[in-house]
Amino acid sequence: MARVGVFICHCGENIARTVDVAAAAAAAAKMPGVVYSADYKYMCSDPGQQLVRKAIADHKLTGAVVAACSPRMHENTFRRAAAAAGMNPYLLEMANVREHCSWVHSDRAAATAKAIDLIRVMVEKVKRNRGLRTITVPVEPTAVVIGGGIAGIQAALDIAAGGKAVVLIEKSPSLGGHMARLSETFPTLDCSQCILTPRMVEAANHPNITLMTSSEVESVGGFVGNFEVTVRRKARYVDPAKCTGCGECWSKCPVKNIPSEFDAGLSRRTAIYRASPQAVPNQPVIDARHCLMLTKGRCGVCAKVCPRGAINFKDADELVKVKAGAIVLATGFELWDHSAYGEYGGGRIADVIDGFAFERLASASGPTAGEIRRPSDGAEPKTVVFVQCCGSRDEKAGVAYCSKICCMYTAKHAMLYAHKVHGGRAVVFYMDVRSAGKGYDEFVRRAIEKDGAEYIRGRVSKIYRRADGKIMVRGSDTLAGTPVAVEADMVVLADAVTPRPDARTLARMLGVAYDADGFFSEAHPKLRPVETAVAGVYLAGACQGPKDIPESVAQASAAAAKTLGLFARPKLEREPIVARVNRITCAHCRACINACPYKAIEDFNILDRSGKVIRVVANVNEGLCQGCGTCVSVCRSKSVDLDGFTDEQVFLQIAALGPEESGVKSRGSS
Amino acid sequence: MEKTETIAENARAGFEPRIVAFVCNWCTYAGADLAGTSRLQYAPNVRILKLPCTGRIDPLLVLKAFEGGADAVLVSGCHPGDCHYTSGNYHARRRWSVFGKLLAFAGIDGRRLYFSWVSAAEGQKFADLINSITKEVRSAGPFDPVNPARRRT
Amino acid sequence: MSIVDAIRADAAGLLQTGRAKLVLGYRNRQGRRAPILLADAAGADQLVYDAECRQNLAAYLRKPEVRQQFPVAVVAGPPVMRSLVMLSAESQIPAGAVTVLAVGENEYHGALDLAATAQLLREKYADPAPDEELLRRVREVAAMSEEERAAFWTEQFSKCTRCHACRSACPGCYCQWCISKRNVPQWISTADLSHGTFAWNITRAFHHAGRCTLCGACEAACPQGLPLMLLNACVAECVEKEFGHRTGYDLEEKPLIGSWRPEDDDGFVR
Amino acid sequence: MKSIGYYPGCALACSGIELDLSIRALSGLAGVELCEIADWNCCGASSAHSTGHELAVALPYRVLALAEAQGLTEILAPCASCFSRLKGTLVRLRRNPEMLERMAGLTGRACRNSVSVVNVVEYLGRLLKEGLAGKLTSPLKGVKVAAYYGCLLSRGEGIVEGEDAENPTGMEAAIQAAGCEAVPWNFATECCGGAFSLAKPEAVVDLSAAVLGDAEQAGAQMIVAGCPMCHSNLDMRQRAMSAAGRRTRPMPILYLSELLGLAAGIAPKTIGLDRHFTDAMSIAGRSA
Repeated sequence: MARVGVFICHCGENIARTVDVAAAAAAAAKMPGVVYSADYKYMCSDPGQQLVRKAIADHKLTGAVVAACSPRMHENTFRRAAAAAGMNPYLLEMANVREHCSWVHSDRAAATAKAIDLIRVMVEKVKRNRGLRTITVPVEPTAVVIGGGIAGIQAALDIAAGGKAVVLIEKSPSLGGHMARLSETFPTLDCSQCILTPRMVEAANHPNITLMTSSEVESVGGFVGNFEVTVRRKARYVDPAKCTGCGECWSKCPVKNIPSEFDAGLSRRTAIYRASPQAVPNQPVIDARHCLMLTKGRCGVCAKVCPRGAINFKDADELVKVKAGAIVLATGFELWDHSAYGEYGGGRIADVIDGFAFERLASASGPTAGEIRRPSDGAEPKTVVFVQCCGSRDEKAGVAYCSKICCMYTAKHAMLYAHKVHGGRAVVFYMDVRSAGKGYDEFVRRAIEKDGAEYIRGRVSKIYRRADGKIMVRGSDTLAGTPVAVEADMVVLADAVTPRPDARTLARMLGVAYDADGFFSEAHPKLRPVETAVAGVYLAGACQGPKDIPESVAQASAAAAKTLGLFARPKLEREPIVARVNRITCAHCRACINACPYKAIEDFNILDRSGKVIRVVANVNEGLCQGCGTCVSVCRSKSVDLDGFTDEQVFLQIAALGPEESGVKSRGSS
Repeated sequence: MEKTETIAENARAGFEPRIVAFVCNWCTYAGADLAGTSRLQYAPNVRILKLPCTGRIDPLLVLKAFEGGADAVLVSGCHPGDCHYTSGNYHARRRWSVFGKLLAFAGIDGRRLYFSWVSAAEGQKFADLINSITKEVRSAGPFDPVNPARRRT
Repeated sequence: MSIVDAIRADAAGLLQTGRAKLVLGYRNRQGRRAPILLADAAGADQLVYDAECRQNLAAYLRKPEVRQQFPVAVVAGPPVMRSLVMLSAESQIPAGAVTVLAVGENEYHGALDLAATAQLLREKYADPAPDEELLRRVREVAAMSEEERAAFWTEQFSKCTRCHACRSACPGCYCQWCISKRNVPQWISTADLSHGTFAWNITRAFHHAGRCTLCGACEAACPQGLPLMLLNACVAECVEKEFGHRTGYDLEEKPLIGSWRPEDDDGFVR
Repeated sequence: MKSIGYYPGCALACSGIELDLSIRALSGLAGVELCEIADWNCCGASSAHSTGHELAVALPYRVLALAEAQGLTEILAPCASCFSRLKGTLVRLRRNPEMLERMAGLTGRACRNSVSVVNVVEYLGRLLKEGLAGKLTSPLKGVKVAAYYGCLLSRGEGIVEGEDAENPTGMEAAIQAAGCEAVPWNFATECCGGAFSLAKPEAVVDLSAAVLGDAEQAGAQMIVAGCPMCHSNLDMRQRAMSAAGRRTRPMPILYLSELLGLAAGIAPKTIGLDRHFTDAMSIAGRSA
């Protein structure tokens, strides 16, 4: 005979405000099989869990239903409490009366009736729950880190320092990401490359790190502890084993007019090139779209001049399979394309540039060797206007969120400009200055007070180029309450930080959720900011949301810690939700074998005593089964069932919602 | 004219449809969670039954739900390509495609059975979906699975 | 030699040589066609074949008394041949267990193994002529208003006594533990006949999605005259239109329900 | 297009008569009949919506209801202000069926809101596409033209359709069809001063002079406009601009329909080119 306990949580006021918890507890007490029911203000708190543990022991419960928040939030908490009280954790279920009820309804009577229904459904289910034993699987102690920017580098180094193997995958030919393109960093103004390049080299040389540049993830299979990542290593046309990085090839390449991605189009590169002089690995690749040999079949100058014979025009993409126990996503960000703003010139004015272009102008290794020169004519701009929130906080044409880093880097830009162009005028248009962070507000004050940046609070309404070459910036000064117009020589737009467009494809491969803007979703916004909802997949850096360097590094180290924590155990416990075949009734039609996404079902021979096969049936390999239940639905004779979600349980749940049971008031049906 | 009258009748009789929603754990259940955390209000007529994957949602469960007194059934899971189990939703989609047409041919009103993709990020879609389904089922009136031709009175 | 004479000769030959221990065929019984399980070559002249032979003899292959006599031979027109190929694809026929006495349209193709049968079907019977009368009836029902259609089927299903003759007549219904027999939990209600009859008839039709050869044996077997072929044809049309699937032509055929393509119909999903 | 409903509004009978003349001439050439709505009333323009919301909807509503009752399905409102009021009302009623009922009670006229409204740029674009382009002889080949939209032909969500509010291009296409060169410039959607023409003429002189100045800097030999208000501000205020020291050289201001009329070889006086405050006939002289 079932002895079920029902525990109803008020969640402070979150549930109790809309659901009459006392009435629900009273109704639950009357449900068949329920021997104990109680409500409590915070069931997840220590005294709340105590209450659950005590009731399990005192009332010799054979099952428990906690009516509270979503099981995603606290199922583990309560199952652990049940286990502590000596009950098999899989005999505890949660009724989601917060996310699915009290938070989405306002009519108290209807919400209470629905909550009682949801509880009844789970009481019926729990009565047929079996005490399941967790399944253990071995963990492959190798991490795949996707993205070779500062977040990916940091995560890889930390995991490697923990003694575990890392495969670091970078899409472009060089490590370093956006940080390698920055001039100096706020709030200390230390040189970005000076602090980053040693890390890049360390990552490339670390014995525990396998570096795969020019590589992209093609597909991901498996699950926590046992992922299989297929990586496409793109053709580089240069043999890394032979190339010494001497530079003969790129100095002789006849195609010299390709806008440099690294320099935001402010300089030109050749078809065989390295991203920058500090590139790691410091070996060139051939850009197949521009190479004359690869597009037209004639040229081959680089091959002729290479003293090591490293050029290989027949190089092809290669698929590499990597087995990994954990994956760290560090795919970073890119800047919003301001050509969507027609009023700012629609991207057609050469001297209206984005933040990265300014970084390259200000960088000692940049196209102007650190002198601020405007792109159109190379003249030194005497007046520069910086426009914050370009695309950010604009639901209509841009993105709704604040990009977080622009206030700081704009202050830095204004400061660098003041340092480099004496007597120059820096004007900053802003909506608010958001400079929370250690030393951050002081930094902005310094830009204003010491370096004389003119801060104007207001939006820019129009930017256009006058016939005399001046860039006119019109906007409003909302503190003075007047329209303003500035005659500028150059304009720097602080474009919004956006996720990479192909991040969604990667998220889909992994089953990782992403928000409406395309940033990867963390498992819990407060308590699990580094994990995703997919076990064994962690987040680092701006792929999860706009972040500056110290935040990216901190999250990367956290992701590394999570990975090392996972690898600390040789075996992993897994939910025992697996399918089972009834060998007596199985007709061996093989529908389940065909349908299983994991190839976890195979033929099984039933032998007689002499060893002769008398029947063949289907059989589930529980190590491979992931518990989706697809086999259950294709089985016509209902000979497969899924632990934890058996047909019988679902039937009882459905019946618990029947007319005589259901709380939906229906005079029409009475 | 006839349809308007039915709606009016149902409204007079205070008919509140019972909608059973079979949803997958990874997308639509999480989408409904998101509707909750976003405090999006929707009709209280739906009861969610969670299964691991749409692949587990046997079309015959729909018959069972009708038999159990549901006025409508919603089956919902991850968008194509997003399945946590890689292909459970593709299997499900093919079954529903056939099963939906069979049920319609056998005289089950189209307003009784709904299929949808609701991702973990689509709280708003979930709330809107429940509201529109509730409205449609209200117009269809109570359902008698024993005798689909007659509305239950 | 007439078709019937050829069948008789082959049947006798197979039994005599022991290449078949049983021949499943048709005979005349009081002016109607009835199945016969022939073990003795001497009885071969009882065998007949004409358009009246509606019963799908492939259905006998699930019976233990037949399975014990493997190898057997089956007299089969194109729909029955397709059933045999389907059963083989679903691993219900052991290799070499069945020889097909393949009767085509006005033609006898001889005694074939299943691979040759599948090839014959692909080459000569890939596009069976549609049953115009059946399609007309389907369209008639489809054209009804929702209310009319519901009323029509309510009336039809109310005749069902759940004798399961349809199941017995169908070769695809080989599950020893049919869903209708399962009682823990109970899929098809027996408590309330109306619930159960609806569930049974829909379930039966759905379980044959992508597997039914439209042989007509189920409807012919129904003592209450339920128009089961309407449901079968509705499913078959959907399966062919949406997924380009026709069963029974390929021994390696993958089940329709249990496989998928990314470009499958998505229009009905909200 | 065989025929289209026609709503001239007040401007086309007086200050903007060149727009009326040129549209009628082009429509005649293209074989499109303009069916003037019988008993049309004021659209409300800028004064009604500063007086009351209901009034601002009721006036255009009556016009839409009349057009519908007269069997028209589509009406051309050449004046940008009339277009904005009529189309704006139509869009608003579409989003708010309740208001449709209220308006029916208020005006005593039922309306299903079935009529659509097109502006002068859309209309001329369609004429060109449906064969007018073939009748243009491009006597103005190579003349540099700045296309001036102002506010009402570029903005209004759901009102001006198929144009980027910040970078509209419909007029440029027509200018090119006339064989002229559309110059890129900065002030295509700037404000001309609008209805301040009467209340604060000095503001209009200031704003309109800036528009002319930018066009000139961009190398334009004339400006083409679509809106009678813009046209009168840019055309009529040029003397005041000179007096204020803002301008020295005159700049001809043509309606888009006038430009196309000239390109089609219609006599300048037929399309009212002699009625401008700032000489435009010299442009015609170039073409002669």
